[in-house]
Order: sequence, then C-alpha cells, then structure tokens
Amino acid sequence: MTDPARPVLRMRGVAKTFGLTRVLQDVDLTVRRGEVHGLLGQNGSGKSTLIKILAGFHTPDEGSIELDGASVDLPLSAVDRRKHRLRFVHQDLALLPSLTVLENLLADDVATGPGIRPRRRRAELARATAQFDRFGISLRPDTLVRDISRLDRAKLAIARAVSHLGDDDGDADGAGRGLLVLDEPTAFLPHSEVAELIALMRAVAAQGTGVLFVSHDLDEVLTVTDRVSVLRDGQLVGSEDTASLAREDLVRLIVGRPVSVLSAGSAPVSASQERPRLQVSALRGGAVQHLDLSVHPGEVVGVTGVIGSGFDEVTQLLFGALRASGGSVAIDDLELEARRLSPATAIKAGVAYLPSDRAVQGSAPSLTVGENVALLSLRKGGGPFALTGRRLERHAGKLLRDLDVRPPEPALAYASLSGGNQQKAMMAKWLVTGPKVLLLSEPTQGVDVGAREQIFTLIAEAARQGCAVVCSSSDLDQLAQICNRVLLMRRGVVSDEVHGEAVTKAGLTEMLFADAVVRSPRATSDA
Amino acid sequence: MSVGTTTGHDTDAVAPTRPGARRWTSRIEAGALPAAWLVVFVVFAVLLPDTFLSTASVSNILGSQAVPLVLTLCLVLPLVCGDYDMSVASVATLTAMVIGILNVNHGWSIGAAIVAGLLAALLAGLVNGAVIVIFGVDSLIVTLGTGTVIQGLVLWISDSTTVSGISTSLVDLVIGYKLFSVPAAFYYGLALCVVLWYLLQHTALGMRMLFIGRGRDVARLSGIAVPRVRMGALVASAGLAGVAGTLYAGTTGSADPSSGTSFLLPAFAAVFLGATTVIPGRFNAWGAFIAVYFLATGITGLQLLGAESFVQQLFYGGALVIAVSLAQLARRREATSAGTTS
Amino acid sequence: MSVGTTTGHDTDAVAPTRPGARRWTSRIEAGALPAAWLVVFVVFAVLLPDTFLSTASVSNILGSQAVPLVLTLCLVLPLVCGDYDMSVASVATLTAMVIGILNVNHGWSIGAAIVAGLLAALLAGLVNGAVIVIFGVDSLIVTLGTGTVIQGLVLWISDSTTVSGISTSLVDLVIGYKLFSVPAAFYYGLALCVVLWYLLQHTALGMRMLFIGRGRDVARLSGIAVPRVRMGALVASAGLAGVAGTLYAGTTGSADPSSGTSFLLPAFAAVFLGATTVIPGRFNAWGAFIAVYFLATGITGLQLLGAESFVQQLFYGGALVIAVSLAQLARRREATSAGTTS
Amino acid sequence: ACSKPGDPASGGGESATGEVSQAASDTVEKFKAVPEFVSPGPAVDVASLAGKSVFVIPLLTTNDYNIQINAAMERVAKAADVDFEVYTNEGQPNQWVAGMNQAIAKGVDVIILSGGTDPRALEPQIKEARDRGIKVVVSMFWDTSAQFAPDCSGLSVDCVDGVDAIVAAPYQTATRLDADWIAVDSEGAAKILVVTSNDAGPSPGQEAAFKDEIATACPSCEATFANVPISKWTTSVQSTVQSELVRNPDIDYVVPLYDNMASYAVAAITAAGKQGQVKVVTFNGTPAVLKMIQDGDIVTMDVGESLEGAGFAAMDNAFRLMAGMEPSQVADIVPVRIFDTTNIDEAGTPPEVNKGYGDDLEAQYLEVWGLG
Ligand SMILES: Nc1ncnc2c1ncn2[C@@H]1O[C@H](COP(=O)(O)OP(=O)(O)OP(=O)(O)O)[C@@H](O)[C@H]1O
Ligand SMILES: Nc1ncnc2c1ncn2[C@@H]1O[C@H](COP(=O)(O)OP(=O)(O)OP(=O)(O)O)[C@@H](O)[C@H]1O
Ligand SMILES: [Mg+2]
Ligand SMILES: [Mg+2]
Repeated sequence: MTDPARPVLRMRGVAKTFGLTRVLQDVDLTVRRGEVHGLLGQNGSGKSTLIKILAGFHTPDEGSIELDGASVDLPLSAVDRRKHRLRFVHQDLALLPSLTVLENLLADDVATGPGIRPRRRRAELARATAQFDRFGISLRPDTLVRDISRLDRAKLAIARAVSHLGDDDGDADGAGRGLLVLDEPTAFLPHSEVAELIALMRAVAAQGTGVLFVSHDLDEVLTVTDRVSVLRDGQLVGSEDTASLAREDLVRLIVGRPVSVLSAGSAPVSASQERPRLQVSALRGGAVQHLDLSVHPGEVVGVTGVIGSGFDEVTQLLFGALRASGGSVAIDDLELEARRLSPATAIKAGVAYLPSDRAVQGSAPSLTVGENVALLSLRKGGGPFALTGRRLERHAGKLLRDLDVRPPEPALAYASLSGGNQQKAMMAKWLVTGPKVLLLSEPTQGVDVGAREQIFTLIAEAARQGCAVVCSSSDLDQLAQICNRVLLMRRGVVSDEVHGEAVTKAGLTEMLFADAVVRSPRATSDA
Repeated sequence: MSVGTTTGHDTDAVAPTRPGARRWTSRIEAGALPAAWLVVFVVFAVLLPDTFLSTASVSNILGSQAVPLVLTLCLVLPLVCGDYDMSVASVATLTAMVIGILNVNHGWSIGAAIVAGLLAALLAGLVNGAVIVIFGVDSLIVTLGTGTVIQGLVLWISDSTTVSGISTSLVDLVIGYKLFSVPAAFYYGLALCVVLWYLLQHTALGMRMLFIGRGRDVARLSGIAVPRVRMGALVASAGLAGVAGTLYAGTTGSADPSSGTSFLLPAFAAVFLGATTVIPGRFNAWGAFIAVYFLATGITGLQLLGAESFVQQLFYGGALVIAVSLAQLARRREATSAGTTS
Repeated sequence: MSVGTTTGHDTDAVAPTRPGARRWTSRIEAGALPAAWLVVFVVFAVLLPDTFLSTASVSNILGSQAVPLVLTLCLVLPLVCGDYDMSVASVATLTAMVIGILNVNHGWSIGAAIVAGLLAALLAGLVNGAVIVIFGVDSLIVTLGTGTVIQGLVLWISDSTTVSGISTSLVDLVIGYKLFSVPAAFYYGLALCVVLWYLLQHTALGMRMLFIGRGRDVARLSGIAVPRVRMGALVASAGLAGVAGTLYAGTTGSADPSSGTSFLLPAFAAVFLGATTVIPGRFNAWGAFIAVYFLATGITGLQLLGAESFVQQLFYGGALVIAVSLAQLARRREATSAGTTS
Repeated sequence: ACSKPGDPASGGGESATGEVSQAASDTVEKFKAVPEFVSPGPAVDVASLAGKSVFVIPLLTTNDYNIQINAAMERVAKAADVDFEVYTNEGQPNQWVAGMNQAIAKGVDVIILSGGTDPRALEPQIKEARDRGIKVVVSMFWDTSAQFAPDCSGLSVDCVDGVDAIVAAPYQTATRLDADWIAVDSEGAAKILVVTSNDAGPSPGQEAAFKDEIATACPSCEATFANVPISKWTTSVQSTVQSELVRNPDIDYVVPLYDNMASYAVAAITAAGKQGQVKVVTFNGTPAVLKMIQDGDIVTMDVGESLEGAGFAAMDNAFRLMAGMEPSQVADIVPVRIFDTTNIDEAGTPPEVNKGYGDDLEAQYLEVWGLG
C-alpha cells in the first residue's frame, strides 16, 4: 500500500525550451492524492507543454518528476505512465477523426504491451458499451469520429481517459490511484455537461485519484478545484488553496494585473436605428429549420442553444460554409438566395466568418502568420496576379501590430502562435477586408482572459464602424458581454430572445435552462 | 522536411451521415471492386466458355500473380503507418540477385543463399528505416534514393549480367509443387494475406500502425512507440520485398539485374485500388489481394481473347480509374447534400 | 477516398523560434543543396580541368536536361495544390508521338502538329482534373491509371514503332539555335522556371494554390474556388508535360512509344529534392531547377571520368538521400530540444 | 558456297505435310558447326591510325550484351593505340543526345552507335557530326536484310542521312534459324508460339521473316504470334505465354524472339506443368540462357551471335573510315551459331560469352588490320 501522504505527482525544477524560446522555467508542481488541482495561465504560458511532458511527448531540459513518490526516467515512458495510471484528456482531445469511436477509445489500451497479442473484439465492444452507458454517450462504436459532434468527441476523450481509473487493482505494486489530467476539457462543453464533468472530477478525486485540471473559465476553477497553480510566461507564480482566493486574486495572478471587464456585467454596444444591414428570411439547412433575423449596423446579435439545436450552424449557413436548403439573405441592397451562397459570394458581398475550428478551417498552420493573415487582402489587390512577396510581409506586419498579435512577426509559422494570438491574427485577416457583416463562431474558445478582452474590444470596434455582427456561441458569459440581443435556438428554430438589460449571464442561463414550452417560432423570432 | 507525404491524412471533407446510412453506402463501396471482379469474370466466362473457365486458365491467373501480390502486400505495411516505400522493387531484385550469385556462382546451398538474400533485404529496410525515422526525412524521396542505390549495387555485384541456373529445388518450391493444379507461389501469397490481415485487423500492433498513419502526434500522445513501429514496418516491408524477390528467382530460375523495377508502379496502383474495398478508406491485405486478381483476371481474359497488348493497357488503366471512381461515387452519393464539395 | 495522399500536410512539428534564429537555420537548410552542387562542381573541375570545365561540357549539361527539367517543373503545380500527377511522363510521350505521326506520316506542318500534340496533352489534363476534382478521387491512383491508358493509346496510334524524321525546324527551335553555345531548350526551361517562380511566389494565384495544398478547408472558407484551381493546376501540369514532349521530339527528331516513362521517377525525386532548398519545405521552381542540375552535374562528371553505370546510380541515389538528410539535419538542429522525433 | 537461311531451297523440292524442306535441314546442320571466318574486306593499315579517337554510345551500359561488345571493341582499340571511350547511359534517347554532343564537342574521329542505339532518334546530332567531319558507324541496329547506302539514295525505310557505315545485326537470320530448327526438330509438325515485341526495332521484320521461313521450311507447321511491349516483359511475358498455352494446348514450341524474354517463357511452361512437352527456342546466345539448355529440358535451342564478332566488325568499319577507305559492306559479318543439346558444351561448362564461335576470330581480324 502506498503512503496516503505521498503526492501522486511531484515535478521539480522543470524547464523546457523550444529552439531559443523558453517555455517553462523552474516549475515545481505537486498534485496530492484525492485533490482537484487547477492549472491556470494565459494562452502560451506553458500549461499544455507541462502536460505534454507528463505525457512523455516532450523531454524536459531540466528537472525531475516523481510519481507516487518514486522518481521516474525522462522522457516518461508509456510503461511508467501505465503503471502510475496517468490518464489524459489533451487540449485538442487527441482523437483521430478518420478512425472509429471504438478504435479511438482503445487507443491507450493497445499502445503498449505485446503487439502481436490478439484483440478480443467482443470484450472490447462490451467494455466500450459499458463506458458509453456510464457517460451517457449514445454513439455506435463503428461511427467515425469525424462524423460525431464536438460534444460527443469531448465526452469520448473523457470516457477514454477515465475508463481505467476505476479499475480495482489500484494500489498494487507501489502504484497509486493515478492521476487524471484534463487540458481545457470544458472548452467545447455546454453548461449542463460542465456540471456533469465537475461531478465526475469530484467522484474521481474521491477515490483517491489526483486530478489536474486546466481551464480558462475561472468560475469553473473556483467551483471545482481544491488548489490552483498559476503559470505566467513559463514560470510558476504560485500554488494556492482555492478557498483562500477570490476571483480578482486569480485574475491578478494569471494576468499580472487586474482586468476590469471581467468583474462587471457588460455594457453592450448600442445598435443604431438605421435600416437593417443583414436581413435573413426563412433560412433553413442542416439542423436549422427556420430562421428570420435582421441585424442593424453596429448591432451584435448572439445565437445560442443546446447541442443539436443548430445554433452553431447559423453562421455557417449565412456564410455558405454549410449549404442551406432554402431561404434568402440580404446584405444592404444585395439579395442572395441562401442555397446559392458560397464562401466566395459571401465574401464578395462583404461577409466575414471566423470559424470555431481555428486549426483546420481557420488557418493553414504550416504556412506563415503573414500568409494566413494576408490571404484575403490579396483579393483587394485586383486580379489574380497582384504582387505578393515582400509587400505582403510589410502589409501583414502592420495588421499584426494593429491588432496586437504577439509576436507581430509575419515570417513565423502560424502554428507557433499561442491560441489567443492565433485568434487575433484571424480577426486581423478578416477585419482588413472591411466587412459589412461579421459572423463569429465561438470567438474566444480556448482564449485566455487577457486576449479575450482584446478580442471583445475588436468586435466592439467593428460594430462601431457599422458592422452587423452575428455570434454563435455556447459561452453565455461571452454573449452577455458583447451582445445587444441574444437568440435562443431549440430544435432548429428560435424559441426565445433576450435583449437590452436582460442580456446578462444570469438572464441567459435562466432562458437556456428554463423549462419553457416552445412558443410558435414565427412569433418569437425577430419581430 | 515539411514537404510531407503522409499518406494517412484524410483529404476529403467530412461525409456526415446517420450511422445506419453509413453502413449501407460503406457496404456498397466495399462491394464495388469485388462486383467489378465478378462482372469481368462472368463476361469472359461467357465469351470464352472453353478456355477462360478451364483449370489451366484459372491456375494461370492465380499462379502468375504471386510476385506482384507479395510486392503489393509489402507496401501495405509502411502505407498503413503513413510512409511510402518506393524501394521495394529494387530490394526484390537485390534479393533475387544475391540468391542467384551465391547459389550459382559461389555454389552456396539454396537455403543458405535465400537466407543471405533475405538478410540483404532486411539490411536495406534498416537503412530506409534509419534515414526516414531517425533523421526524420520524407519517406518518398528517401526510398526513391535508396532504391536507386540498391539498383546500382545490383548492377555492381552482378556485373550487369543475368544469372541463370538457380537450384531447381527453389523453382519446385515456388512453381513446381501444385495444389489443385495451382502453383505453390499462390498459396504463399495467400498465406501472407492471412498473416497481414490478422496483424492489421486483429492485433494491437496493427492498431498502433493505423494510429501512427492517421496521426503521428496523437499516436505518440497515446504512448505508442512511433519510431519503433514505423521502423518495423519499413524493415518488414523490405523483408517481404525480399520474399517477393525469392519468389521471382524461383519463378524464372534466374535473376536479372534490371527487370524488377517494372513491378513498382503496378504494385502501388494495386494497393491503392485495394484500399477502396473490403475496408474502404484503409490499406488492407484482402483489398490488395482482390485488386491484384481483379486486374489479372481482366488481363488474362483479354489475352485469351487474343486482344493486342495496348488493349490490355487500356483495360488496366481504365479499370483502375473506373473502379476507384465508382467506389468514390458510392461514398459521395449521400455526402453531396452536405454541400461538402472538396 | 480517405487513403489520402495529400502532399501538403506537414508531418513535423513546427519549430517556432525567435525570428532571427529561424532565419539563420532556414538559410543553412536552403543553402545545403546549392552548396552540395558547388562541391560537386569543384571536385570535378579539379579532377577534370580540361574536359569538365570546357564550354562544350557545360553547355551539354545545361542543354541535355531541358526535358527532365520541364517534367520536374510540371509536377510542381499539382504538388503545391496537394495532388500527385503520375501521368506526366506518359502525356509527354503522347505529345511527342502525336507530333511525330501528324508531321511525318500525315504531312501536317510542324506548327499544326505541335498544336495538336499540346491539345492532346491538355485533354489528358482535363480528364485527370475531372476525375480527381469532380469525382473527388485520390490523385495518385487516378493518374497512375490515366498514365497507363495514355501509354496504351500511344502504342495504339504508333503501332508500337518509332517515328523518325520530324521536321528540322522543330529540331532547330529546340537544339539548333544556341546562345552562348547553349541550346535553346535550356532557355525554354529557364523561362518556365521564371514563370513558375513568379506565379508561385508573387501572385495571389500562387498563394491560393499553396493554401489549397496546406489546408483545403481554410482555402474554401476564404472564398478560393478550390476545384477550379486544382483543375487548373492539373491541366497546366499536363500542358507543360506536353511542352516537355515537344522538346523531347525536337531533341531527338523522332518519337518513340516507350522511352518517355523512364523520366517519371527521376522527376519526382528532383521535385522533392528541390523542395529542400530555396524555400525549404515548399515545392518551388528554383529548387527544382537546382535539384535537376545538381544531379546532372554529378552524373556528367562521372561520365567524363569514365565511371561505370552503377557508380552513377550510386551517386544519384546517394546524393538524393544525403542531400535531403543534410537539409533535414540543419532544420532539426534547433528543433531537437523540442523532442519532436516522430 | 555459303548458303544462309532464307536462300531458296537448293535441293529439296516440294515438301508435303509433315515434311521438312531439305534446305532447312542443310541450314541447321551448317549452322550447328563452328562458323567460318568471313573477311570484312581488303586489308587496313591500322598502325597509321594511332592517336585517333573512337567514341561509343551503346544502347545502354547496364546490360551484359552491350558490355561484352564494348569490351571486345576496347581490346582491339588498345591494340591499335586508338583512343577509346564508352558513353555510359541507361538507354534513354535523351542521354544518347548528350553523348553525341559530348563526342562532337570533343571532336572525335568516329562515333559508333553500338548494340542497338537507335540512330533515328539522333538524326539532328548525326547530321551535325557529319558537318564536323565525324564519321558515324551504326552497329547491330539494322538487320542484315536491310540495304544500305550511306546517302540514303534509293532507300525507303529507316535510313538516317549521315551514317557512314553499318554493321548489320543477324536478327532475321537468327529468326529464320529458329524456324528451320523447329521444322527439323519437330519433323515437320510443330505448333509454334512466337512472342514478339513490336516496339523493339527489329521485331516486326523478324516476325515477317519467321512467317516466311516456316512457310517454306515446314508448310504443315502452325505459328501464332503474341506481342508484349518491352516495358511489360517482366510483368506480362509469363502470363501471355500461359494464356496462349491455354488457348492453344497443342503448342509445343515457344519462340521468345530474344533471350531476355526466355526466362519468363520458361516460368510459364513450368507453372503450366508442361515441362518436357513445350520447348523454348530463342536467340542471342547469352550465357545465362545457354546454361538453361545445359540445365533443363525446356530451353532446347538458342541461336548465338558472337558479341566479340560484332565488336570487331564495328571497329573494323571505324578503322576503315579513319583510314579514308570504303566501309565494309559484308552483310553476314557477325558470326552466328545454333546451340542445342548436341553442341552446347562447345560453349563451355558453364557457357561463356564468345565461346563456341571459333578460337581465332581476333587473330584473323588483327591480320586484316596488319596488327597480327
Ligand atoms: N512543439 C512546439 N515547438 C515550439 N514551440 C512550441 C511548441 N509547442 C508549444 N510551443 C510554444 O510554447 C508556448 C507554450 O505553449 P502551450 O501550448 O504550453 O501554452 P498553453 O499554456 O497551453 O496555452 P493555451 O491556453 O493557449 O492552451 C507557446 O508560445 C507555444 O507557441
Ligand atoms: N460534419 C458532420 N458530420 C457528421 N455528423 C454531423 C456533422 N455535423 C453535424 N453532425 C451531426 O448532426 C447532429 C447535429 O449537429 P450540430 O452540429 O447541428 O449540433 P449543435 O447543436 O450545433 O451542437 P455542437 O455544439 O456539438 O456543435 C449531431 O448529432 C452531429 O453528430
Ligand atoms: Mg494549452
Ligand atoms: Mg455542432
């Protein structure tokens, strides 16, 4: 039996550089048995890197790691990870979209051990079914992961991580009850699911397992964690008992200064009363059954709902990223048939769209920041043969500085920017086209508190210049801060609408979870 | 190098469906190539009831494709892991030549010569693996390069001459012994198919390879020893190429220094064609088997019809394009509504 | 098909650094191949001061590589967009053969014959593009298939015979006229390099192609007409293959049905090698140029030394592997600490 | 005196079904013997040519056939103190062009396109060579049946302006010998499959020659033809032969036109289980195939050609041109011999290249050249 006092994880003096960039420096981190430990920090502060060191993916330059009191060789081997029951939900979930749900679920099991041993398909299937029942996942095991919703993907990743923690052979041969590491698992989850996940973490911790939990949502962190550690620029600025911290203290620890926007309920940008800039009628397609909507210049309209309600498809349909099956869209005087919309026509009509999936739909990570940012402004150069090259770098450099992308270096690979800066760079890419309509999908997903504030400012600025903004998001806090008006979708139609003073997190939460009878869609939509 | 020739990535947009529907089209897709095979078979059986349907003809189709089949199968392993191996044909030639030289010119026993030939193949695989995995260089260009080097080595050791008179015991082992009047070589290919099928579909190792091919970083995060498995696949691929070379030497009873390379592109065509069937979208052993024999059936039918050789080429290329397009059509059918055009 | 042979994906982790540092290693990497070229040149210049350094030899190196260079360049376009074109060598043969047959056997004027030959090439490109883009089929297997079909067509229309006696005005245009005693063909290749360089590095279209190759979704969502651009690249690639075929016909004054295919794999090797230099990690025109001439310089030097054939192959393959590994090492140097050994 | 295959039957008269023409039997007997030396022409003063240069562009330098021819040429060039260089290549016309350019730039005296290099793909370069006063010899490309005139006057087929001399290759001679031998061996009752390769230059001519010869030598024999392009030899010869054996189970002779196709034909017969029933008869006399005659019962006859003889004949023409003489125009200059089970051991055990064509070929040439 292991000594209960021994921490599950103790990292000492861990340092890591990528090339010449110091990402982690002298980090000491201890996770005790049975505690939920929050790991906080701005985008790029090194949280995921620390976690990938634990996963054996990166080798630290310096430092040592003890698991269950025994020091282990670095890089951490799969064998040690298995022995000490380190389980992960990685930031991007680490699922393979082209493989099936079952295969993804088994990934960690097949990763080590004798390779030629036969798979026992029936047992695998039975285990999968059990896991799915436990986590309320209703998926066929042979569905491809790319065909399931992001929520299901997150649940799958969590189920995969937790699957062995409950096994009863714990505490054998010096191994403890393990460590569950969750890197921003809540980014994709709606409220109800977050609550379930929090319950799950508690339950897991109650068994004696340590939980390391990364999130940008301070409310979640304050709710669930016992202790928190905060990274700033790769250095540990403190490990504290959560109970001893107020929200403001946390923000100050993370950002290094107080941030005002977060503290108060927002003052939404006011909409001007001209005629609508964007007018949508009878739009349908995907999960959306019917949508009428008009947005005035300077107005920011939020769309939210539960998973499957189609709220996140509204922006995709309006941009032509997803083909609509009917309806029409008017931008100023330009009438467009929704079915004919394609990204090209939408862009020509003055529409900009920030997809939620930055890595695949928003950017080409292997190309440079400059290229990614300048791709759209090329069109303005006239004709297909506008010169690029050095002019591009200068042009992009200016854009990056204007939007405070750090570092404002166009020649860097886009992938090397941290999440928040990637998002700001994407904003730069679209805002430079001077859009009339700005469509946003989860604009601050995985973005830290500081960058989040800057992005809000950018949105407000775009609205002030006459943009009609539509934002689909499941982040109610965010909607409350930026929107003049929020539509709630249920089963593909707008079931409710909040405006004016009512647009607060509390108001939205109430609306979302109110067990209200769905009223007639026409009546409730944009009157 | 980030020129990247990873084979495992999905290029297509998502094809979302309800699970039931997915099943249905997937089955059509998987069945396209076997159906085409059946059609080709029936057409020729009707056209040529006497010759095409004879035992001799069937045994010809089955027996003559052992070398192409094994070369196609050996490509499956690195391709599943996301690596190209363009050196397999050269490695096969190397093995055949080593066997020929040692057995004929140096009087080694055939067994010892085969072992030496296979060791040479494995060594080539180790070099491929080391450069690709350890240095981290793009597999396509490395294996194009090592393939050329090996080709040069073969010319060197053979003095550019054909070696004939390889022990008849090898020839007997490969095409002499027959079961149901089909030469042994066919059964070796079949056995290899079974082994690969078991490995890929029914072992943990097979799944690791699949994970590596579909996402190297994710595989590492899952704790898979990516370099070791990739290396293993490349070495195994070279080893199997050595087996192909042994069969080749046994088929012709001789080893010539230059002919082997003409197997390369047909093997690639077959392995990609095979990935449209059985388990559509994945490189798989039975798919490769079906692809090789589908093409061989058509070609043999045309030969029996007395068609000119250019007609055979038109059939070969046309069948390839049409079969793949059909499989893709079956898959796209329902995806269209999702508006996910490339 | 999700077997996917996308060329644009990066398999390596990114190696982000402060800009200064990045520039520095990137420059070493970009310089590896030109440096190797220089070394090869100097070595042979010292070994063979009289023959290798002569005008005739230099002009021979430059002039004789026009066809391989153009074939290499025509691969750049689809590869940048993430598509393989394995049919270019067959298309070049087709064009040469159409020119030969129309000019020699049917008495067409050479100009008209060339136009017909190039139209045939473009038609082949349209077929490739249609099947790949519209049906959405994997480019590697489609072009392997169409390449075989075209090869069959060439055998058909030519009756498998070489056509000789193509108009001397074509021959003059290709190798007759000289500037600084280098045949015109070299300058055509050079001009094509300039055009491709301008297209890829200095136009919006070039950048769109790059985005299509590296991220088809983002390209689509940025309003790029992905199918049209991919199609265009495939048609252009076939058209340039037609130009290569025309140059080939002009170089030899004849058209033979089979020798063209041997250009395919060397062209692939060169285009991938070229992607390690000038703009490391990207297919680019000058890189292809340097790769082709680096290899040609070495081979010519060895020929002048009287080295045997196999030595040339060892050099060719070895240079390929070593040059790519060196370029990769330069890049890895700083990335090592990132532990990104995949 | 020296009858050759294809000559009208001298004594046999009409052959009936199942009979073999006397001419065929005579020819086979004659060509089973060691070939007699054929003089290329008047003596040449080769000693005066010291320091001149010969540049050889072989079909390719990665096959034994060309390597052996090159070796023979090199040996006598050394004896004559003539500069000798071989251009290494892999058989691409593009490379031959570079070789021609290299030779022209060097200003050599004679270029020999040797062992199958296609001069039709080098017309522009050959013209340029002529303009520079460089002589061009084409060796082992055109068949002995082709007429030759240096300026192409009166020639319809395939002439390349600027070629100064040719060494004709015994392709059709050999093919006719194949036919004659089969006629005799089968006693006039053969069912023959000829595997051709239309994209190999001499193949169509050989096919016609085979048809012609078998019709006179053995009227009751039947021949069918199957074409396999060069690029498909590895992958298709075996299955083509096997398919033909299925189509026509009576076939008892398979004639791959060239040795390089023979091993696949052997594999086809073995795989079909027809060892002992079907014989392979072919041409080139490469040691590997001659060895198959010694080793097994499938390959039963191979017409050998002396590669040494081909090399000497090419150098002989080069010497003549450099000495300002008329080139030799002897058609059957390259020694040819039938090797079957009766005389195979004369080629050596195991067979060696150049063995079995008489021992004094080189000496006799050296004598003609005044070096003996
Ligand atoms: N493989 C890598 N090579 C080079 N630099 C890297 C690599 N991975 C991450 N970085 C850099 O290291 C820094 C820390 O990144 P990390 O992903 O750990 O941040 P994070 O705290 O998880 O941020 P986020 O909240 O956005 O997830 C960033 O500047 C990032 O650009
Ligand atoms: N590209 C796709 N491929 C396969 N299935 C899809 C795809 N997009 C949506 N679906 C399926 O359609 C259903 C509705 O998905 P949708 O994306 O509309 O949900 P949502 O309300 O937007 O929730 P989320 O927050 O997960 O995006 C889900 O069951 C999902 O699995
Ligand atoms: Mg992170
Ligand atoms: Mg969704």
